[in-house]
Amino acid sequence: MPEDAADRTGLDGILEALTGRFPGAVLAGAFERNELSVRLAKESLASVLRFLKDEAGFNALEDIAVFDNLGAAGGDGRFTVVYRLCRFPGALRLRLAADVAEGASLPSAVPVYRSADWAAREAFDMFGVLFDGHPDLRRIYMPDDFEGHPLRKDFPLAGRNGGA
Amino acid sequence: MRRLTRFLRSFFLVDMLSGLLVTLRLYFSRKVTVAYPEEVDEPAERFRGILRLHKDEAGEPLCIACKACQRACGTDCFDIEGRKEEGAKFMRPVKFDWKLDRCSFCGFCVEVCPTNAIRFSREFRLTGVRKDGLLFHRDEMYLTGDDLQEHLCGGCRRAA
Amino acid sequence: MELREYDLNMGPQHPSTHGVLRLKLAVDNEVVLGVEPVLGYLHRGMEKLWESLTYHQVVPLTDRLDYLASLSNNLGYCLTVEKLAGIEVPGRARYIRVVLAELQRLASHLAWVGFMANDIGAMSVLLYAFEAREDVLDIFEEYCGARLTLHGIRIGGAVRDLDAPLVARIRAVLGKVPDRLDDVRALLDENRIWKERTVGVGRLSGADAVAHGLTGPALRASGVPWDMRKDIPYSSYDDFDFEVPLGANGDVYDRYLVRLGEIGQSIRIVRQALDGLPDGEFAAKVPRVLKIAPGEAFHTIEAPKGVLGFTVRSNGTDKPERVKMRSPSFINLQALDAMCRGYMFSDVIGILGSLDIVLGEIDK
Amino acid sequence: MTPFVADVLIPVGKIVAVILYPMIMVVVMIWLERRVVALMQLRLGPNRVGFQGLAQPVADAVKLFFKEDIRPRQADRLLFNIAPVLVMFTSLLAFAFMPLGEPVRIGAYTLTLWIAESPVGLLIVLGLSSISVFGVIFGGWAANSKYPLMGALRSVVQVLSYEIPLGLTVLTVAFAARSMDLVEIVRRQESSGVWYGFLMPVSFVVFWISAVAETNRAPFDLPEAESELVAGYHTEYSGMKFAYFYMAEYAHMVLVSSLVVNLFFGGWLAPFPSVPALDFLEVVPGFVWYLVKIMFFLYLYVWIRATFPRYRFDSLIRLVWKWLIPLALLNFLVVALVRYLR
Repeated sequence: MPEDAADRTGLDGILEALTGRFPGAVLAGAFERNELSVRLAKESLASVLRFLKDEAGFNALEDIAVFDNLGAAGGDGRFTVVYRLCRFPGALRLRLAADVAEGASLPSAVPVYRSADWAAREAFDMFGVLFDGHPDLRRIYMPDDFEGHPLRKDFPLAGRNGGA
Repeated sequence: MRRLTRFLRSFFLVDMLSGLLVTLRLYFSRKVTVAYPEEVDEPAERFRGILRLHKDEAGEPLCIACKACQRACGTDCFDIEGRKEEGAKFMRPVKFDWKLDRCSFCGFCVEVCPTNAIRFSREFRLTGVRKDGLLFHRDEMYLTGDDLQEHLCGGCRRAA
Repeated sequence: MELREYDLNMGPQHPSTHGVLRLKLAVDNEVVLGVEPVLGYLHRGMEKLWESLTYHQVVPLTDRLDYLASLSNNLGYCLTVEKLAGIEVPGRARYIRVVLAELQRLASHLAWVGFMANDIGAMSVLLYAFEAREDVLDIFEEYCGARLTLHGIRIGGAVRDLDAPLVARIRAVLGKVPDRLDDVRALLDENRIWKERTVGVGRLSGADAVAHGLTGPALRASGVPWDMRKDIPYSSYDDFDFEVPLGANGDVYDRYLVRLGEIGQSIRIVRQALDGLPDGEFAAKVPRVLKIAPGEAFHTIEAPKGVLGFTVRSNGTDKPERVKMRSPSFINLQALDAMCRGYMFSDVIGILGSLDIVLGEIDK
Repeated sequence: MTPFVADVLIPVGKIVAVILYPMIMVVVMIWLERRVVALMQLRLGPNRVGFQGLAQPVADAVKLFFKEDIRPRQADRLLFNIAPVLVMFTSLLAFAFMPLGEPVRIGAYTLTLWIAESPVGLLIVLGLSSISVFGVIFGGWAANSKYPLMGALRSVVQVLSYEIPLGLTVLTVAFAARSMDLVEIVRRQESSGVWYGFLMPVSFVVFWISAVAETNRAPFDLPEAESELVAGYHTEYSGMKFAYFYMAEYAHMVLVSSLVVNLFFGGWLAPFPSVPALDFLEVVPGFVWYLVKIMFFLYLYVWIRATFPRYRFDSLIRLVWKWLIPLALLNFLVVALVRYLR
C-alpha cells in the first residue's frame, strides 16, 4: 500500500492546526501506519469534531469504537472511545481517542455527524458509555429491559442468575 | 422527432411486449431443476461434507489422539482421550466424541491433523431426528453411506 | 370522524425485509411520515465471541456477518490483522484475493437484483438472477468446498491455489453471466412499471448521502465517486484499470443501474487479475499460533454493500483483545428514514431493497 | 320429450353443468398458473402429484379443507364469514348468462348451452362482478387488522375506477351489436362476419387492461401484494374460507376471460368466419372453440403475471384516470359516430 509523503504533510498540517486551536485539549499526537492518532480530553470533543468537519474537510465519520481498559494501566478512564474520521477525496485518515470513566459521559457527535446516531447507541448498549446531547440514547441491539452491558470485560460469560 | 418515436413506442406498449417476448423465449428454454431424490447433483470433489475418521490400508486407525483438532476447533466439538498400548508406537483414541450440531464445517481440524486421519467426506445428507444421532462416538466416526443415515436418522419411519 | 395517522408494524416476520428487521412506520393513509428500524433480532454477540477465539478461529465467524458476501468479510478482517501484525502477503495471493472478492461482489449483486425485482413484483427476475449466481457458487464450491460460508481467504493469503482448470472454469462463467443479465435488463431497464416504481423514488442528494455516512453503491448512485478500491487501494487493486459507475440523482433506479454497472466492472477486474496472475506462493507462512504484539489497526475495504471496516486491537496473546466491525448496512440503514419520508408505503419496500442491507452484518 | 324432462331435468342438468364448469376451470387454472409461471422461470413446477402435477390443485383443496380455519378474535363475526361466500357466489352466478357454445340439436329439441338468455345479460354480468368487490371489502375490513384493511381500501378504489373504462368499452360492443344480450352479440358477430376485437381493437385493449385490474391480477395485484401487504385482504383467512377467496379469484378470471371471448372474439364461432376456404373449421363444435379462446386468455393472464413488476397505488390510479378513461371515451365517441353515420 503506497504511502506517499504528501499524506504525512497533510496530516502534519492538521496536527499543528489542532494543537494551535485547542491548546489544552490535545494530549498526544502520533503517527502510526500513515494515520494521525490524537488523544483528546473528552470535553473538547464536540468543538474539535466541528472544526475538523467544517475547516479541515473531514466529511466522513467512519466508525466509533469503544475499548474497555478494565485493569489496564490507563488510569484516568476505563473506556477509550475512538472516532475514526476520513477525508474524501484525498483519503486522509484520522483517529481521535478520548478516555471516559465508567458512568461518566462525553459530548455526542450527532450534531456534527448524522451517522454517529446509531454508532453512539451501540456504544451505550454494549458498554454503557453515555453521550450528552444525543437525540435518542437507548439500547439498539439488546431488549430495552436488559440489564448490564455485554461487551464489558467484566460481563459474566457463563450467563447470570443461575445461567438463565 | 425523438419525442414522437418515444411516444409511439410507449403508446404501442413496445417495452411491455419486449418483456413478454423474453419470458416467452425462456418458457421454451432448458429447465434447470434437478429432481432431487431421483437425480442427485453430486457435490464438488473438495466439498465439505460430514467429517469422517480414516484407517490406513492395514485397517489400523490413523488417529493418534494428539488432540490437535480439539485445540484447533473454534466451537469445541471434540472430546478425545488417548491411551498408549504396550509396545504400540502411537497412542490410540479410546474416547473420540464429536458433536455434529456444534460443527461449523470450518475445516481447521482437517488442516491441523498430523496424520490426515480426519477428513471431509462428500456426504451432505445430514438430517436426523434424534438428538443423540448428532453425537458421534469413536467407532461411529467411521460410518458412511447407509450406516451413517441409520445412525443419524434411525428412528424415522421412512428409513424403516 | 377525525382522520389521524397510525403506525404500521412491518416485520420482523415480513416477506421483504431481507432478514429479521422490524420497521415501525408512521403512516398517513399510505404516505409514509417516518420510519424507525428496530434491530437486534439477529444479534449473536459476534464481537464478544471474537474476544475468546484465536485470530485464525475468527475467520469462519466473519462469514456469518454478510452471509451473501462472506469472502469480503474475510478479506476485510484478514487485511486488518495483517496490517496489525505486519504480515507481507505475496503477490499471487493478493491477485487470488482480488479474483475471489470480485466474484463475491458479482454473486452479491446478482442476489440483490433478484431480491429487488421480486420486492417490486417482477418475480421471474429473481429466478434468472439466481440461476446466473449458481454458476459463481459452483466455482466457490470447487475452490474451497462451500457455497455461502466460504472462509476461502485466510490470514496471510488464500486457502488454496487457483489451478488451471479452475481458472478456465471462471473464464467460462464470466462469459455466461452477461447473457443472463441481458434477459434481466430487457425485462427491467425500459419497463414503464419498473421505472414508475423506481425513478425518482427514495431520492437522496449527494450532500445528504455524505452527511448520513452512506457508502457503497447507494452513495455512488447519488453521484459521489467514493470507492475504497480507488481511494485507499488495498490488495493490489491499483494494478487494475476499471471505472466506478456513478448515478445522477440518487434514486432507486440509479442504484439499480450502478449495481449492474459494477457487475460489468467486476467481470473486467477478474479477467485482468486472471491474465496477470503472478507466480509464487498463494499464502504467506503464518504461524498456527499467531501472537501479535499489543497494538491497534483499522482497515477498510469496498464490500459489495459499502465500506466494511475492521478495528483489531491485540494484547500480545494469540486472541484479539477486541475486534470492532464497521458494518456498511448498519450505517446505510440509518438513512432509510430520510429516504422514505413523503413516499408511499409500497415505496418503502423498494427503497429498503435498493439499500441492499443484510441483517447478519447489521445485528452482528 | 315429456314436460318433466324439458322443464326440470334439463334445466337442473344445465345448472349443475354451469356450476361444475367454473369449478373445473378453476382447478385447471390453478395447475396452469403454477406450471406456466414455473416454466417461464426455468423451473418445472408441480410434476409429482398425479400426471405432470395435475392432481396438485386437488391436493391443495384437500389440504385447505383440513387446515384449521382461524378467525381472529377481534374480527367482526358476521362480515368475516359472509365475505368469502359473497365473492364466490357472485362469480358463479354470473356464469348463468354466459353462452358457452352454440345450441345443439338433439332430435327435435335444441339444447341451448346457456342457462338464461336475457336482453340485458351483459349488464347483469357486469353488475355481479362489481358486487364481488363487496366481498373483498367486507373480508379486509372485518378482519380488523391493518394489512387487510389497506388491501380492502386499495381494492375498493381500484375496482371502482377501473369499472368506468370497462363499462365504456362494453358499451361500444353493445352499440356495435345493437343489443345487450350476450347470445345476440355473438350471433351478430357471426352475421356481420367480423369479430369486434378486430373491428374495435382499442376497445379490446382497454377492456383487457381494465379486466386484469378488475380481477386484482398482476401487474395490478396491489390488494394482495405479497411483498407489501403480506397477503392483502385475505391475510387473516385460512382453511376453507381462504380456499373460497382463492377459488373465487380464479373463477372471476375465468368469468372475465369468457366475457372477453364472447364480446370481442365471437364466443363459439370458428375463427375467420368470412374466409370461405377455412369453412372446414366449422366441423369442430362451438364449445371447443370457446374453450380454446378462453385458455389463450387464461394463459395471457399468467404470462403477464410472470413478466411484469407491480404498479404502485397512485400510478395505478393515475393510469386509469389519465389514460384509460379518456381513451375509452374517445373510442366510444368514434364508435358512436360511425354507428350514426352508417
